[in-house]
Amino acid sequence: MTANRTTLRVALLVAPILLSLLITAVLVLAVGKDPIEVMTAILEGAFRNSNAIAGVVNFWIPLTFACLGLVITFTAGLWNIGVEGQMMMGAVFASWAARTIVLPTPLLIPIEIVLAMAGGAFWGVLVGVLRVRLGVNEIFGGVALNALASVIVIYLISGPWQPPEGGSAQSTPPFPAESLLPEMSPEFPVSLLALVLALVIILTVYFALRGTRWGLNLKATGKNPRSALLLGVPTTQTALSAFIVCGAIAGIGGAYRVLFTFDSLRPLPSGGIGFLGLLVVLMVANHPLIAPIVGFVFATILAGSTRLRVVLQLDQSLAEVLQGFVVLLVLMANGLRGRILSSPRSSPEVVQEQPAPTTVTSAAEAASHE
Amino acid sequence: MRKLFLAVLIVAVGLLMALPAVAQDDGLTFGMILVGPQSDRGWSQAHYEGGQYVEANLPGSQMLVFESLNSADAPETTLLQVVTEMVDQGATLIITSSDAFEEDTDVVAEAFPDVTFINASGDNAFTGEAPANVGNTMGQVEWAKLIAGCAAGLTTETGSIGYLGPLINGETRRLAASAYLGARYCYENYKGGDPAALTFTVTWIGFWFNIPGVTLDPTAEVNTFFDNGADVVMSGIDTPEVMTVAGQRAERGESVYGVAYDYAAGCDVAPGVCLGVPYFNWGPAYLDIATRVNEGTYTPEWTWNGPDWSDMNNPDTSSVGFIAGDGLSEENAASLDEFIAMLATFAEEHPDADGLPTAFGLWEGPLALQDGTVLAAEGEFVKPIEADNPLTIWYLPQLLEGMVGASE
Amino acid sequence: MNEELLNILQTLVTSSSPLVIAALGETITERAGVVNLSLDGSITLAAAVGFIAAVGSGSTLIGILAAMLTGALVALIIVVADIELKQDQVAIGFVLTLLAASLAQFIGQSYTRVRGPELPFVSLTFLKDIPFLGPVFFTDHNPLVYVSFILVFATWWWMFRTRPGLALRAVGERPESAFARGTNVNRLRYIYTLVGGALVGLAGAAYSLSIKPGWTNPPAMRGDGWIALAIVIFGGWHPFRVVLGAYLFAGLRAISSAIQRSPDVQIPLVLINALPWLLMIGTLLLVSSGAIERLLRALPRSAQVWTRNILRSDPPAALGTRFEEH
Amino acid sequence: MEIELQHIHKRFGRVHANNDISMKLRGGRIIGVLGENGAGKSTLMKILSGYQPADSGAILIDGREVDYHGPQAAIAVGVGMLQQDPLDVPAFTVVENFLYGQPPAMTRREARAKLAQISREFGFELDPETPSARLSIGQRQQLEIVRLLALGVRTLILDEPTTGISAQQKTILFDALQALSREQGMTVLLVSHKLEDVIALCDEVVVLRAGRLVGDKMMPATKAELVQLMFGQEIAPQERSSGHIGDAVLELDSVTIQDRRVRVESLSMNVRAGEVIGLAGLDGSGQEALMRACVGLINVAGGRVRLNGRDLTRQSYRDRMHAGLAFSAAGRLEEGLVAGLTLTEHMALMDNSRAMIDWPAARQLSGKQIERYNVRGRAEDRIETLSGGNQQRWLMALLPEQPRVMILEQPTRGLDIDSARWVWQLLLDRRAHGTAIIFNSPDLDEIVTYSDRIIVFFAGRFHVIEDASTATVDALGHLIGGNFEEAAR
Repeated sequence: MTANRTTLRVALLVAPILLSLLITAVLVLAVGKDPIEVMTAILEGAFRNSNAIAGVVNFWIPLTFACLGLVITFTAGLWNIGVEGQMMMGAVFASWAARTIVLPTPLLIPIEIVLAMAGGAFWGVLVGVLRVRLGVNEIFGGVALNALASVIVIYLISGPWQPPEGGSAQSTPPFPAESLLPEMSPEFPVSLLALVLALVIILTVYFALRGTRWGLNLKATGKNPRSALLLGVPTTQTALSAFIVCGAIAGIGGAYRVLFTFDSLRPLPSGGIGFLGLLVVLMVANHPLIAPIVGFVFATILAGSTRLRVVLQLDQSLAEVLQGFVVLLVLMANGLRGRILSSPRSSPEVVQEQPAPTTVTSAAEAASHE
Repeated sequence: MRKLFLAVLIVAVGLLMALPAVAQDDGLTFGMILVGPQSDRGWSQAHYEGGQYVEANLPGSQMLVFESLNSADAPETTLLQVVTEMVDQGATLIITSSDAFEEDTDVVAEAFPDVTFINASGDNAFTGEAPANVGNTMGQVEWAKLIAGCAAGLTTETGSIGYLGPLINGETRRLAASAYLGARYCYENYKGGDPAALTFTVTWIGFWFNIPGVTLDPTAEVNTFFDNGADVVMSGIDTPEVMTVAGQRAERGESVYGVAYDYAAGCDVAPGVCLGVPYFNWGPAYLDIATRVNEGTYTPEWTWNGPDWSDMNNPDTSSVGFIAGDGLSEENAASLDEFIAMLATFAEEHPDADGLPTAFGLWEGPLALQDGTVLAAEGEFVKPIEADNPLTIWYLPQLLEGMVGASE
Repeated sequence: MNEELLNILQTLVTSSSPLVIAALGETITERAGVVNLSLDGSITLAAAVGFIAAVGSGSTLIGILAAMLTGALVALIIVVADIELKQDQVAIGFVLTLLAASLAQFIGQSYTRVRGPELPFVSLTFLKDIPFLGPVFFTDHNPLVYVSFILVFATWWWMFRTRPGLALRAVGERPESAFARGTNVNRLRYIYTLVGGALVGLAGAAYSLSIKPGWTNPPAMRGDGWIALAIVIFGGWHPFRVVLGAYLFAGLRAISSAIQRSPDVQIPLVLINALPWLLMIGTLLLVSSGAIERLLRALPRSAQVWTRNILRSDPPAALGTRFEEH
Repeated sequence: MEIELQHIHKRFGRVHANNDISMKLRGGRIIGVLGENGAGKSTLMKILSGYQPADSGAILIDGREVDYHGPQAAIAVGVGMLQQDPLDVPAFTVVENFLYGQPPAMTRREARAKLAQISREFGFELDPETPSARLSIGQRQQLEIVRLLALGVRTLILDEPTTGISAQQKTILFDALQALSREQGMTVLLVSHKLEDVIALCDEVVVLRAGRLVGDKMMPATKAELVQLMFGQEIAPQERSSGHIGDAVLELDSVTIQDRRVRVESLSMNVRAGEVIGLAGLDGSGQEALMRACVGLINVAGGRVRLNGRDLTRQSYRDRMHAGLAFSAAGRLEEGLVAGLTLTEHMALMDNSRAMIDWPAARQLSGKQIERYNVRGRAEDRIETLSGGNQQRWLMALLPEQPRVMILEQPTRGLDIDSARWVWQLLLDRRAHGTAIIFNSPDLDEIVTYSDRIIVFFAGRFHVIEDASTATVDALGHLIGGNFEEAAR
């Protein structure tokens, strides 16, 4: 009985991954390529030398910031699709500091990071105010604010911050060297500071959710804002604070993109990493420690897929298709497991731990009274 | 439980890493980095086919392609990552085929001093901003734009021409201005119209091609041109929306025309309403560079290559060309041929000096910028390019007086 | 009547037809209590599949059918995940938004800028001669535009004038009551989610076979799915208001692009792109309960009632909830 | 029509809700189904009317075994049920609600005619174009009855139909039921725990206790006999309580409340320490709005709210809690407890003195409260796994020990008699220490039993009964129907 159940669980864990690999393989075969070569290209692209591994880590760092921020908003029951925009505004604020402030590196970088957090938090609080004060669902608010952030970035690049020789809407001039995050070594170009910061944030979020009053407030607000309010939780502030903290953390991710990856501000500096973070967090049911681990796998696929295009002429979208199928099938397998295990004959012991997201139209519900 | 999932993945990773890497060929391997899709029927495809021309004519050469490197299609990918992959695959020449890559090319090139970089359409090798291993190349498509403008000026009945521009910079301004000069000349001299009554409107979408949410929607903009009374719309962007919409309109019985851009087969989208296409032919320039890189004789330089006036559409000799479309009436085609002959004569009278053009046809005074700044006085020619002189064709700071549309 | 204005309005009717069709599809789905959040992805995927099928077969009809099937298939995943696997509709819908868009990009790769069949333009005899309405609504549109007109009335009639329409609305409003009257709640949710999904697919076909013909990367209709979703809310889940919302939105978009053309207005070009999104937030603000109530309080009491009735936008009460019989 | 149930069993998890129930019900009668909350009577009726399948057992109608799935199938054989919360669609108009579920051939016009005809027959007043969201519970019941009758139902089951309706509506309802059984020979099953109703109406009663059928009896019977059957023992009637009433703590000074459904105009009242104020009224008549306005969940449109002389009018809910108010809402798991959190987490949530949570302390405190409030559950259990009564106890355990004023929406909703009495015991204890209590209840008995003062609401108007000991259930029933003038006489 128990052995069977364990087998079932393992099967339902492995099956969606194998199935998504299979679907991807079929797609690859359909366009006349060899799936094994595809896998090889991705893995070589990601791990062939320390430089390539650094490439993976350089995706993992901003992805981790996005994920940890999202863990907070999901805990509060909020669908923060706006995380992309929050990363972008983090990047914008950090870029402003990098362009404007002249200070030695050790002084400038903390300022840049604090400003990036402020930028992300600012964009987060906009989504939050729209949601909790004005009744605009955070999914739509987020989508719109993502687009607005993107427009602002492009405006800056092609307008006030364009290179002296004229804009091509592609990039600001490179930032001064003092404003950039230093790399560990040429063989392993990763920012140690950001890596440490990412680890610190992981632990901080984990303990904040477990051990603080604020974490419990988030959890209660996420599960039932009406009850939480009546139990004395300041749900409006809690929801807003979730957006602010998520935005601030995601903002660091945005800063990393411009202060390390690009050395300048680019269109869409978040690079879709926020959306990828949403997928990761959905897949790991909102767990702050597992999210970075799964995030590493996703970063690997992302980093490896550049090679896919150069070597095999396969569109990068293939990697996204693979990631999408993994998440979709994992979620569906979770459901299947729930269905099988909670069938009348088994004890009602499995309760799915889902990131209790609210549905699209429960808009003004959370904390609308206070 | 999740640990198990991770273990499975790690094992899979390990297994696959053990597989052998791909073997290398001899001969020149070069990378071609495109801003749009290689089959965009526009700018990127022209470069891609230029690369294929090199592959066909330089024995042993092999092209590595990375298409659609832009913030919409691959926002997470940087030029550095792509170049690194290409160099790992043995590339010794990298062509970055858009001005969008100009800055990055310089930065990346410093990291790979042994690799030659060519940034098409850029000018950093001319200004001296580029590292020693970066060269530039561009075609003198201004000539072809003059011809295209002429075709539009000959054809318009409403006296209203639309020009769909990409983003605003020196290059796009000078091309729009060239088209305007051609249109104005032919409208006045062949058609007998009043040049002051000719409306030439430029709308910029914001990038080289449509990126929803970032640029204006070119389809909608072309429709707006036609709805507001234009009967000819010229494309200045990398993709063929102008021709698509003109074709649809014509099918509905409207007498409207389009002028394509960038790519020799640009008219194919809607041949019946196409007045012609000014295009680039990158093959000869790329073959020249690739051959010299392969022999080790290439020194990075800035080139601005003109048409072969004896046969503008010769694929082996002409860097830019113009192919007239089926939409052009016989009478207008004859006038256009006359106009082209006139330009050819002009070009012969003003030969290139030190590899630089000395004058372009119709870029002759009196000409003023939109704000009234005199660009050339009566009888003067506007200089094609001079270092530190913004009042040249290459750096054209504004649209010309008489054109409608934003300059910045 | 000014001919240029008629031209502009005619173009507007054409170009907003996919929004109308997609928003009606989503309205039907949400009326049955299911949220199909995947619109932005599924329209794109349907456009790609529809175009590829049309190119392959040479028939736009087959393209349309393939696109509708694609939309229905994506919707099927959502409804299966919801009803059978008890997964959150929003989560699955969001994952599908991204997945479908990526999938479209992948399969569309070798069809980029390929020329394919396009829908013909048709004028309706008699109707096209009506002053004003004729040139705007009944002249030189592709057939799907006329389909969108029919759909608006058909959807309204089905929802509010037929017996099955009662069941449809009841399933989204109070499934327990529907069950008590012998309605198979989950079966109806399957049906209407699939129907709505098929219409979303049809909207994709309208793009790739006529409005923005062919396939490009990035897809030309990206973002419109989100707008369609917002229009459903703005439209208060009522077909007439939904179509009004779609036209209003397209109209404001056209105005914003006209602003750029005006020589007197000095707005940086890129900022114009912000307008659709500001518009989206604005419209949602307008119908969100809190804002309405605040607005209404400024009005005289007599005006409050009917203004509230016009602007009120209550979602189907059981939207996004799961129904189990026992 | 004769109905026979044979050996019906139904389990929910560990609860045996119906345990081997067999009975025969003859036609043309009104039969009371008695039992306290949780006795299994609702479950049994749902099985009979097709809302739930039985685990085992058989239903015979006129001697023929039926096996139906779903309420529609039950209606087809003539059994229809009126749920406690009538199963209409609030967004539909009356005629749409009526039409939906009728045979497909019926047109809107026919529906309208039939609706009018049946309504007239029983003196129901139903405007066909009114959305049912705007009807009172009584009217919605009438609509459901009309609908079921039009479907040809021969056996009508009503689940607690007299809760939350006025005396007038009750009279109309009872007249209709009597007409149905006496004149049309229909079987009426009346599920109730209100003995007065059963005595007034029924020809016969069956009694359930803890899932079993424990007796049946032909009427008439006395209340005491029925109580004996229901509880297996005599239950002493609850004593009217009275305590020491002190000075005013909560002052309402011409408070005006505007909420979506109702407007209450300038209500002034002083709530004194140790006083119990019961609020009576049909759903949405203003009593809920008043309570929520007191705690700041609804903004008042005019007037002042003061606690111990301190103006709270502009204070938030949380500030008012700190000032000494305590509130609990009617829907425990919707507004009050957080499904998904454990008992300990709820306890930790109440302590907002520190940023870090002292989990061991919270666990210890939870353990103490579990014992003290006699909760059947463990500190690490999630709240939704507890029974309703235990959830209510935990809610009580979370409330502050000695607030100035407790404001309680339906404090005994869904509780069995034992639990309800226990809850009141706790409340009265606190009251004895000076806490004032404001509560509402659809159960007029409860209001009469526990209140010192009663305020009756009807459509936003209110009537104060200064001395609750003069009030009777019957008089209140008329008042909640709006007969204030009559009462004043």
